[in-house]
Amino acid sequence: MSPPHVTITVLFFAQARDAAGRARATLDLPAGSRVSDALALLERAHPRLAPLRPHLAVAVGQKLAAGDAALADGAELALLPPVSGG
Amino acid sequence: MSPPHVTITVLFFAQARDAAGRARATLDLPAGSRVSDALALLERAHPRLAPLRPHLAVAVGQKLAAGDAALADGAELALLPPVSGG
Amino acid sequence: MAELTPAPIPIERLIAEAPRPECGAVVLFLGTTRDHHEGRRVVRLAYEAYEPMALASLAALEAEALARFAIGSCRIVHRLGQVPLAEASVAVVVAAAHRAPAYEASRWAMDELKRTVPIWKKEFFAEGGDAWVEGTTLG
Amino acid sequence: MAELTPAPIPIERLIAEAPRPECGAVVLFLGTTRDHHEGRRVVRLAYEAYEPMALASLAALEAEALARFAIGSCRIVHRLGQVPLAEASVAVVVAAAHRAPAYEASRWAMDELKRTVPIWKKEFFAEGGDAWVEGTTLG
Repeated sequence: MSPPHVTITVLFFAQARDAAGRARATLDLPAGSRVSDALALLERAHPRLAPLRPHLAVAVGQKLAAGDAALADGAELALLPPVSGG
Repeated sequence: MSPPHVTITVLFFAQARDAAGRARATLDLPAGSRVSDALALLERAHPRLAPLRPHLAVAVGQKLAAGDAALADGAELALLPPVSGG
Repeated sequence: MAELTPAPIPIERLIAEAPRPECGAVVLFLGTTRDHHEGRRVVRLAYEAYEPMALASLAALEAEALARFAIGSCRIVHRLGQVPLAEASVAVVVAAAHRAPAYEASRWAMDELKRTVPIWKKEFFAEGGDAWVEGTTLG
Repeated sequence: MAELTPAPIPIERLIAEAPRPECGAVVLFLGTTRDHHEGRRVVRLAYEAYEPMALASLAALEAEALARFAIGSCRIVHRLGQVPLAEASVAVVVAAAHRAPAYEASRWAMDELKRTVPIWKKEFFAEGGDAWVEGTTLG
Protein backbone atom coordinates (compact mmCIF):
# COMPACT_ATOMS: atom_id res chain seq x y z
CA MET A 1 0.00 0.00 0.00
CA SER A 2 1.48 3.38 -1.01
CA PRO A 3 2.01 6.00 1.71
CA PRO A 4 -0.86 8.45 2.20
CA HIS A 5 -0.82 11.33 -0.26
CA VAL A 6 -2.88 14.35 -1.39
CA THR A 7 -3.76 15.32 -4.93
CA ILE A 8 -4.06 19.04 -5.67
CA THR A 9 -4.85 21.11 -8.73
CA VAL A 10 -2.36 23.83 -9.65
CA LEU A 11 -3.41 26.88 -11.69
CA PHE A 12 -0.75 28.98 -13.44
CA PHE A 13 -1.52 32.59 -14.37
CA ALA A 14 0.16 35.18 -16.58
CA GLN A 15 3.99 34.94 -16.37
CA ALA A 16 3.69 31.74 -14.33
CA ARG A 17 1.67 30.14 -17.14
CA ASP A 18 4.25 31.30 -19.70
CA ALA A 19 7.08 29.91 -17.53
CA ALA A 20 5.37 26.57 -16.94
CA GLY A 21 4.06 26.30 -20.48
CA ARG A 22 0.68 25.26 -19.13
CA ALA A 23 -2.35 26.70 -17.41
CA ARG A 24 -3.15 23.82 -15.07
CA ALA A 25 -1.56 20.71 -13.58
CA THR A 26 -2.40 17.98 -11.12
CA LEU A 27 0.13 17.30 -8.41
CA ASP A 28 0.49 14.35 -6.03
CA LEU A 29 2.20 15.19 -2.75
CA PRO A 30 2.87 13.27 0.46
CA ALA A 31 0.17 13.86 3.04
CA GLY A 32 1.15 16.74 5.33
CA SER A 33 2.77 18.69 2.50
CA ARG A 34 2.68 22.45 2.69
CA VAL A 35 2.51 25.21 0.07
CA SER A 36 6.31 25.53 0.11
CA ASP A 37 6.66 21.82 -0.68
CA ALA A 38 4.38 22.18 -3.68
CA LEU A 39 6.33 25.22 -4.89
CA ALA A 40 9.64 23.36 -4.60
CA LEU A 41 8.25 20.48 -6.64
CA LEU A 42 6.81 22.84 -9.27
CA GLU A 43 10.11 24.68 -9.53
CA ARG A 44 11.96 21.41 -10.17
CA ALA A 45 9.47 20.50 -12.89
CA HIS A 46 9.47 24.02 -14.40
CA PRO A 47 12.84 25.69 -13.75
CA ARG A 48 11.66 28.91 -15.47
CA LEU A 49 9.39 29.50 -12.48
CA ALA A 50 12.43 30.12 -10.24
CA PRO A 51 13.08 33.76 -11.18
CA LEU A 52 9.40 34.55 -10.59
CA ARG A 53 9.41 33.00 -7.13
CA PRO A 54 10.28 36.12 -5.07
CA HIS A 55 7.29 37.96 -6.55
CA LEU A 56 4.84 35.09 -6.63
CA ALA A 57 1.85 34.94 -4.32
CA VAL A 58 -0.07 31.73 -3.78
CA ALA A 59 -3.75 31.21 -3.21
CA VAL A 60 -5.23 28.03 -1.82
CA GLY A 61 -8.95 27.75 -2.35
CA GLN A 62 -8.98 31.33 -3.66
CA LYS A 63 -7.46 32.78 -0.47
CA LEU A 64 -3.89 34.02 -0.22
CA ALA A 65 -1.84 31.44 1.66
CA ALA A 66 1.59 31.48 3.31
CA GLY A 67 4.34 28.96 2.56
CA ASP A 68 3.58 26.93 5.66
CA ALA A 69 -0.13 26.53 4.87
CA ALA A 70 -1.20 22.90 4.74
CA LEU A 71 -2.57 21.33 1.57
CA ALA A 72 -5.69 19.21 1.85
CA ASP A 73 -6.59 16.58 -0.69
CA GLY A 74 -8.41 18.21 -3.61
CA ALA A 75 -7.08 21.71 -2.87
CA GLU A 76 -6.78 24.27 -5.68
CA LEU A 77 -3.44 26.07 -5.52
CA ALA A 78 -2.98 29.12 -7.77
CA LEU A 79 0.31 30.80 -8.67
CA LEU A 80 -0.30 34.54 -8.80
CA PRO A 81 2.35 36.82 -10.32
CA PRO A 82 2.27 40.54 -9.47
CA VAL A 83 -1.17 41.86 -10.42
CA SER A 84 -1.79 44.61 -12.97
CA GLY A 85 -5.53 45.02 -13.38
CA GLY A 86 -7.18 48.36 -14.02
CA MET B 1 -29.50 121.27 -21.55
CA SER B 2 -29.58 118.43 -18.99
CA PRO B 3 -26.34 117.59 -17.17
CA PRO B 4 -24.27 114.77 -18.71
CA HIS B 5 -25.51 111.33 -17.74
CA VAL B 6 -24.99 107.63 -18.45
CA THR B 7 -27.62 105.02 -19.22
CA ILE B 8 -26.96 101.50 -18.01
CA THR B 9 -28.83 98.21 -18.18
CA VAL B 10 -29.39 96.38 -14.91
CA LEU B 11 -29.92 92.60 -14.79
CA PHE B 12 -31.46 91.01 -11.70
CA PHE B 13 -30.87 87.31 -10.99
CA ALA B 14 -32.41 84.77 -8.62
CA GLN B 15 -33.30 86.36 -5.23
CA ALA B 16 -32.47 89.81 -6.64
CA ARG B 17 -35.02 89.30 -9.40
CA ASP B 18 -37.61 88.15 -6.87
CA ALA B 19 -36.87 91.18 -4.66
CA ALA B 20 -37.03 93.66 -7.54
CA GLY B 21 -39.97 91.97 -9.18
CA ARG B 22 -38.23 92.25 -12.52
CA ALA B 23 -35.39 90.71 -14.50
CA ARG B 24 -34.08 93.85 -16.17
CA ALA B 25 -34.19 97.62 -15.88
CA THR B 26 -32.68 100.69 -17.52
CA LEU B 27 -31.10 103.25 -15.23
CA ASP B 28 -30.05 106.84 -15.87
CA LEU B 29 -27.26 108.08 -13.65
CA PRO B 30 -25.18 111.26 -13.53
CA ALA B 31 -21.93 110.92 -15.46
CA GLY B 32 -19.15 109.78 -13.14
CA SER B 33 -21.45 107.49 -11.15
CA ARG B 34 -20.00 104.35 -9.69
CA VAL B 35 -21.36 100.92 -8.96
CA SER B 36 -22.20 101.93 -5.38
CA ASP B 37 -24.27 104.85 -6.67
CA ALA B 38 -26.28 102.52 -8.89
CA LEU B 39 -26.84 100.11 -5.99
CA ALA B 40 -28.05 102.92 -3.74
CA LEU B 41 -30.52 104.06 -6.39
CA LEU B 42 -31.73 100.48 -6.99
CA GLU B 43 -32.18 99.95 -3.27
CA ARG B 44 -34.36 103.06 -3.02
CA ALA B 45 -36.48 101.84 -5.93
CA HIS B 46 -36.67 98.26 -4.62
CA PRO B 47 -36.36 98.25 -0.81
CA ARG B 48 -36.55 94.45 -0.71
CA LEU B 49 -33.04 94.42 -2.22
CA ALA B 50 -31.59 95.85 1.00
CA PRO B 51 -31.35 92.60 3.01
CA LEU B 52 -29.59 90.94 0.07
CA ARG B 53 -27.00 93.68 -0.21
CA PRO B 54 -24.30 92.20 2.09
CA HIS B 55 -24.24 89.05 -0.01
CA LEU B 56 -24.67 90.58 -3.42
CA ALA B 57 -21.86 90.65 -5.95
CA VAL B 58 -21.97 92.93 -8.96
CA ALA B 59 -20.68 92.35 -12.45
CA VAL B 60 -20.11 95.10 -14.97
CA GLY B 61 -19.72 93.84 -18.51
CA GLN B 62 -19.70 90.25 -17.15
CA LYS B 63 -16.71 90.89 -14.88
CA LEU B 64 -16.99 91.16 -11.11
CA ALA B 65 -16.71 94.82 -10.15
CA ALA B 66 -16.08 96.64 -6.86
CA GLY B 67 -18.31 99.38 -5.50
CA ASP B 68 -16.00 102.12 -6.71
CA ALA B 69 -15.90 100.87 -10.31
CA ALA B 70 -16.97 103.53 -12.80
CA LEU B 71 -20.02 103.07 -14.99
CA ALA B 72 -19.67 103.93 -18.66
CA ASP B 73 -22.65 104.77 -20.83
CA GLY B 74 -24.25 101.56 -22.10
CA ALA B 75 -22.74 99.38 -19.35
CA GLU B 76 -24.48 96.17 -18.32
CA LEU B 77 -24.61 95.83 -14.54
CA ALA B 78 -25.72 92.48 -13.08
CA LEU B 79 -26.80 91.81 -9.50
CA LEU B 80 -25.50 88.38 -8.51
CA PRO B 81 -26.78 86.74 -5.31
CA PRO B 82 -24.71 83.92 -3.75
CA VAL B 83 -24.24 81.26 -6.41
CA SER B 84 -25.44 77.67 -6.09
CA GLY B 85 -24.70 75.86 -9.33
CA GLY B 86 -23.71 72.24 -9.53
CA MET C 1 -15.97 73.10 -24.74
CA ALA C 2 -18.19 74.38 -21.95
CA GLU C 3 -21.93 74.22 -22.52
CA LEU C 4 -25.13 75.42 -20.90
CA THR C 5 -28.14 73.46 -22.05
CA PRO C 6 -31.86 73.39 -21.30
CA ALA C 7 -31.99 69.74 -22.42
CA PRO C 8 -30.87 66.59 -20.61
CA ILE C 9 -27.08 66.39 -20.53
CA PRO C 10 -25.86 63.99 -23.27
CA ILE C 11 -23.72 61.90 -20.94
CA GLU C 12 -22.99 59.10 -23.41
CA ARG C 13 -21.82 61.61 -26.01
CA LEU C 14 -19.56 63.40 -23.52
CA ILE C 15 -17.90 60.12 -22.55
CA ALA C 16 -17.57 59.06 -26.17
CA GLU C 17 -15.99 62.39 -27.04
CA ALA C 18 -13.44 62.35 -24.21
CA PRO C 19 -10.13 61.81 -25.98
CA ARG C 20 -8.81 58.35 -25.18
CA PRO C 21 -5.93 56.90 -27.17
CA GLU C 22 -3.31 58.87 -25.29
CA CYS C 23 -5.20 58.87 -22.00
CA GLY C 24 -5.49 56.05 -19.49
CA ALA C 25 -8.12 57.53 -17.19
CA VAL C 26 -11.49 59.20 -17.61
CA VAL C 27 -13.34 60.62 -14.60
CA LEU C 28 -16.95 61.65 -15.08
CA PHE C 29 -18.68 63.57 -12.31
CA LEU C 30 -22.44 63.96 -12.40
CA GLY C 31 -24.31 66.23 -10.02
CA THR C 32 -27.81 64.86 -9.74
CA THR C 33 -30.96 66.11 -8.12
CA ARG C 34 -31.30 64.98 -4.51
CA ASP C 35 -34.76 64.26 -3.18
CA HIS C 36 -34.09 65.92 0.16
CA HIS C 37 -32.40 69.05 1.45
CA GLU C 38 -32.21 69.97 5.12
CA GLY C 39 -35.02 67.64 5.98
CA ARG C 40 -37.49 68.74 3.30
CA ARG C 41 -38.53 66.57 0.40
CA VAL C 42 -37.52 68.12 -2.92
CA VAL C 43 -39.56 67.22 -6.00
CA ARG C 44 -37.63 69.13 -8.62
CA LEU C 45 -35.00 71.78 -9.19
CA ALA C 46 -34.65 74.70 -11.52
CA TYR C 47 -31.42 76.42 -12.45
CA GLU C 48 -30.86 79.85 -13.91
CA ALA C 49 -27.64 81.50 -15.00
CA TYR C 50 -26.23 84.80 -16.10
CA GLU C 51 -25.65 82.91 -19.29
CA PRO C 52 -22.83 84.69 -21.11
CA MET C 53 -20.86 85.20 -17.90
CA ALA C 54 -21.50 81.63 -16.70
CA LEU C 55 -20.41 80.20 -20.03
CA ALA C 56 -17.22 82.27 -19.98
CA SER C 57 -16.59 81.19 -16.36
CA LEU C 58 -17.00 77.53 -17.24
CA ALA C 59 -14.70 77.87 -20.25
CA ALA C 60 -12.13 79.60 -18.03
CA LEU C 61 -12.39 76.73 -15.52
CA GLU C 62 -11.77 74.20 -18.27
CA ALA C 63 -8.69 76.12 -19.40
CA GLU C 64 -7.40 76.58 -15.86
CA ALA C 65 -7.87 72.87 -15.11
CA LEU C 66 -5.71 72.07 -18.15
CA ALA C 67 -3.05 74.49 -16.92
CA ARG C 68 -3.06 73.26 -13.29
CA PHE C 69 -3.27 69.49 -13.70
CA ALA C 70 -1.55 66.93 -15.92
CA ILE C 71 -4.71 66.18 -17.88
CA GLY C 72 -5.55 65.89 -21.57
CA SER C 73 -9.03 67.39 -21.51
CA CYS C 74 -11.69 68.86 -19.26
CA ARG C 75 -15.23 69.50 -20.31
CA ILE C 76 -18.07 70.97 -18.25
CA VAL C 77 -21.77 70.97 -19.15
CA HIS C 78 -24.41 72.54 -16.89
CA ARG C 79 -28.12 72.14 -17.39
CA LEU C 80 -30.47 75.11 -16.97
CA GLY C 81 -34.22 75.33 -16.39
CA GLN C 82 -36.23 72.63 -14.71
CA VAL C 83 -34.41 69.42 -13.86
CA PRO C 84 -36.49 66.42 -12.78
CA LEU C 85 -35.42 64.24 -9.89
CA ALA C 86 -32.51 61.88 -10.58
CA GLU C 87 -31.39 63.70 -13.74
CA ALA C 88 -27.97 65.31 -13.95
CA SER C 89 -27.68 69.06 -13.49
CA VAL C 90 -23.96 69.16 -14.19
CA ALA C 91 -21.37 66.92 -15.82
CA VAL C 92 -17.58 67.26 -15.70
CA VAL C 93 -15.51 64.92 -17.86
CA VAL C 94 -11.73 64.80 -17.43
CA ALA C 95 -9.37 62.56 -19.41
CA ALA C 96 -5.74 62.09 -18.40
CA ALA C 97 -2.84 59.70 -18.83
CA HIS C 98 -2.98 58.88 -15.10
CA ARG C 99 -5.86 58.69 -12.71
CA ALA C 100 -4.62 60.88 -9.84
CA PRO C 101 -4.65 64.17 -11.79
CA ALA C 102 -7.96 63.16 -13.42
CA TYR C 103 -9.64 62.84 -10.01
CA GLU C 104 -7.96 65.98 -8.70
CA ALA C 105 -8.89 68.12 -11.70
CA SER C 106 -12.50 66.91 -11.54
CA ARG C 107 -12.82 67.78 -7.84
CA TRP C 108 -11.14 71.11 -8.31
CA ALA C 109 -13.40 72.02 -11.23
CA MET C 110 -16.53 71.13 -9.23
CA ASP C 111 -15.35 73.08 -6.17
CA GLU C 112 -14.61 76.12 -8.32
CA LEU C 113 -17.85 75.81 -10.25
CA LYS C 114 -19.87 75.94 -7.03
CA ARG C 115 -17.85 78.88 -5.77
CA THR C 116 -17.45 81.09 -8.81
CA VAL C 117 -19.93 80.48 -11.62
CA PRO C 118 -23.08 82.66 -11.74
CA ILE C 119 -25.67 79.90 -11.65
CA TRP C 120 -28.54 79.67 -9.15
CA LYS C 121 -30.55 76.69 -8.02
CA LYS C 122 -34.14 76.76 -6.78
CA GLU C 123 -35.69 73.82 -4.97
CA PHE C 124 -39.39 72.95 -5.17
CA PHE C 125 -40.72 71.12 -2.12
CA ALA C 126 -43.18 68.25 -1.81
CA GLU C 127 -45.18 70.23 0.75
CA GLY C 128 -45.43 73.13 -1.72
CA GLY C 129 -43.36 76.26 -2.06
CA ASP C 130 -39.86 76.76 -3.33
CA ALA C 131 -36.63 78.40 -2.24
CA TRP C 132 -33.31 79.47 -3.71
CA VAL C 133 -30.54 77.36 -2.30
CA GLU C 134 -28.22 79.22 0.07
CA GLY C 135 -25.09 79.73 -1.96
CA THR C 136 -21.64 81.23 -1.90
CA THR C 137 -21.13 84.96 -2.21
CA LEU C 138 -19.05 85.75 -5.29
CA GLY C 139 -15.77 87.64 -5.26
CA MET D 1 -22.68 43.91 -8.18
CA ALA D 2 -19.14 43.25 -9.38
CA GLU D 3 -18.74 41.89 -12.88
CA LEU D 4 -16.04 40.43 -15.10
CA THR D 5 -16.96 40.60 -18.76
CA PRO D 6 -15.36 39.69 -22.07
CA ALA D 7 -17.58 42.24 -23.82
CA PRO D 8 -17.31 46.03 -23.95
CA ILE D 9 -18.29 47.53 -20.58
CA PRO D 10 -21.89 48.83 -20.77
CA ILE D 11 -21.07 52.30 -19.46
CA GLU D 12 -24.45 53.86 -20.22
CA ARG D 13 -26.23 51.08 -18.38
CA LEU D 14 -23.96 51.39 -15.35
CA ILE D 15 -24.64 55.10 -15.11
CA ALA D 16 -28.35 54.60 -15.63
CA GLU D 17 -28.42 51.98 -12.90
CA ALA D 18 -26.53 54.07 -10.32
CA PRO D 19 -29.17 54.95 -7.74
CA ARG D 20 -29.97 58.64 -7.92
CA PRO D 21 -33.00 60.00 -6.12
CA GLU D 22 -31.29 60.04 -2.73
CA CYS D 23 -27.83 60.73 -4.12
CA GLY D 24 -26.44 64.06 -5.29
CA ALA D 25 -23.20 62.87 -6.83
CA VAL D 26 -22.16 60.13 -9.21
CA VAL D 27 -18.46 59.55 -9.98
CA LEU D 28 -17.60 57.26 -12.87
CA PHE D 29 -14.01 56.20 -13.34
CA LEU D 30 -12.98 54.56 -16.60
CA GLY D 31 -9.57 53.02 -17.11
CA THR D 32 -8.89 53.07 -20.82
CA THR D 33 -6.19 51.62 -23.00
CA ARG D 34 -3.22 53.94 -23.40
CA ASP D 35 -1.35 53.94 -26.68
CA HIS D 36 2.06 54.15 -25.05
CA HIS D 37 3.88 52.64 -22.10
CA GLU D 38 7.45 53.46 -21.17
CA GLY D 39 8.18 54.80 -24.62
CA ARG D 40 6.74 51.92 -26.67
CA ARG D 41 3.62 52.20 -28.78
CA VAL D 42 0.90 49.86 -27.56
CA VAL D 43 -1.67 48.64 -30.09
CA ARG D 44 -3.89 46.60 -27.80
CA LEU D 45 -4.16 45.02 -24.37
CA ALA D 46 -5.35 41.70 -23.08
CA TYR D 47 -6.45 40.96 -19.53
CA GLU D 48 -6.70 37.66 -17.76
CA ALA D 49 -7.96 36.92 -14.26
CA TYR D 50 -8.21 34.16 -11.73
CA GLU D 51 -11.90 34.62 -12.30
CA PRO D 52 -13.66 33.31 -9.19
CA MET D 53 -11.08 34.91 -6.87
CA ALA D 54 -11.06 38.19 -8.83
CA LEU D 55 -14.86 38.39 -8.78
CA ALA D 56 -14.91 37.75 -5.03
CA SER D 57 -12.18 40.39 -4.54
CA LEU D 58 -14.12 42.96 -6.53
CA ALA D 59 -17.32 42.20 -4.61
CA ALA D 60 -15.38 42.54 -1.34
CA LEU D 61 -14.01 45.91 -2.51
CA GLU D 62 -17.54 47.11 -3.27
CA ALA D 63 -18.69 46.08 0.19
CA GLU D 64 -15.66 47.60 1.90
CA ALA D 65 -16.13 50.88 0.01
CA LEU D 66 -19.72 51.03 1.32
CA ALA D 67 -18.46 50.41 4.85
CA ARG D 68 -15.60 52.95 4.70
CA PHE D 69 -17.20 55.88 2.91
CA ALA D 70 -20.53 57.71 3.15
CA ILE D 71 -21.75 56.45 -0.21
CA GLY D 72 -24.95 54.87 -1.44
CA SER D 73 -23.50 52.44 -3.96
CA CYS D 74 -20.26 51.23 -5.52
CA ARG D 75 -20.08 49.05 -8.56
CA ILE D 76 -16.99 47.70 -10.32
CA VAL D 77 -16.83 46.07 -13.74
CA HIS D 78 -13.58 44.77 -15.24
CA ARG D 79 -13.22 43.63 -18.82
CA LEU D 80 -11.22 40.51 -19.68
CA GLY D 81 -9.65 39.29 -22.90
CA GLN D 82 -8.54 41.57 -25.69
CA VAL D 83 -9.33 45.25 -25.29
CA PRO D 84 -8.85 47.52 -28.32
CA LEU D 85 -7.26 50.93 -27.95
CA ALA D 86 -9.46 53.61 -26.39
CA GLU D 87 -11.97 51.16 -24.93
CA ALA D 88 -12.50 50.88 -21.19
CA SER D 89 -10.86 48.00 -19.33
CA VAL D 90 -12.41 48.92 -15.98
CA ALA D 91 -15.33 51.01 -14.74
CA VAL D 92 -16.07 52.06 -11.17
CA VAL D 93 -19.37 53.84 -10.48
CA VAL D 94 -20.00 55.40 -7.07
CA ALA D 95 -23.16 57.27 -6.08
CA ALA D 96 -23.35 59.32 -2.89
CA ALA D 97 -25.30 62.13 -1.31
CA HIS D 98 -22.19 64.34 -1.39
CA ARG D 99 -19.34 64.51 -3.83
CA ALA D 100 -16.31 64.29 -1.52
CA PRO D 101 -16.95 60.69 -0.39
CA ALA D 102 -17.92 59.74 -3.95
CA TYR D 103 -14.51 60.85 -5.26
CA GLU D 104 -12.68 59.32 -2.31
CA ALA D 105 -14.40 55.95 -2.55
CA SER D 106 -13.75 55.82 -6.30
CA ARG D 107 -10.02 56.52 -5.86
CA TRP D 108 -9.74 54.09 -2.99
CA ALA D 109 -11.48 51.32 -4.94
CA MET D 110 -9.18 51.84 -7.96
CA ASP D 111 -6.05 51.88 -5.77
CA GLU D 112 -7.13 48.67 -4.04
CA LEU D 113 -8.15 47.02 -7.29
CA LYS D 114 -4.69 47.56 -8.76
CA ARG D 115 -3.04 46.32 -5.58
CA THR D 116 -5.14 43.32 -4.58
CA VAL D 117 -7.25 41.81 -7.37
CA PRO D 118 -5.79 38.85 -9.32
CA ILE D 119 -6.00 40.34 -12.81
CA TRP D 120 -3.08 40.60 -15.24
CA LYS D 121 -2.55 42.88 -18.20
CA LYS D 122 -0.49 42.12 -21.27
CA GLU D 123 0.52 44.82 -23.73
CA PHE D 124 0.99 44.21 -27.45
CA PHE D 125 3.46 46.56 -29.11
CA ALA D 126 3.38 48.28 -32.50
CA GLU D 127 6.90 47.02 -33.22
CA GLY D 128 5.75 43.45 -32.49
CA GLY D 129 5.97 41.37 -29.36
CA ASP D 130 4.09 41.62 -26.12
CA ALA D 131 4.79 41.78 -22.40
CA TRP D 132 2.99 41.39 -19.10
CA VAL D 133 2.82 44.72 -17.33
CA GLU D 134 5.01 44.89 -14.22
CA GLY D 135 2.53 44.71 -11.41
CA THR D 136 2.22 44.64 -7.65
CA THR D 137 3.10 41.53 -5.66
CA LEU D 138 0.05 40.31 -3.76
CA GLY D 139 -0.09 39.84 0.00
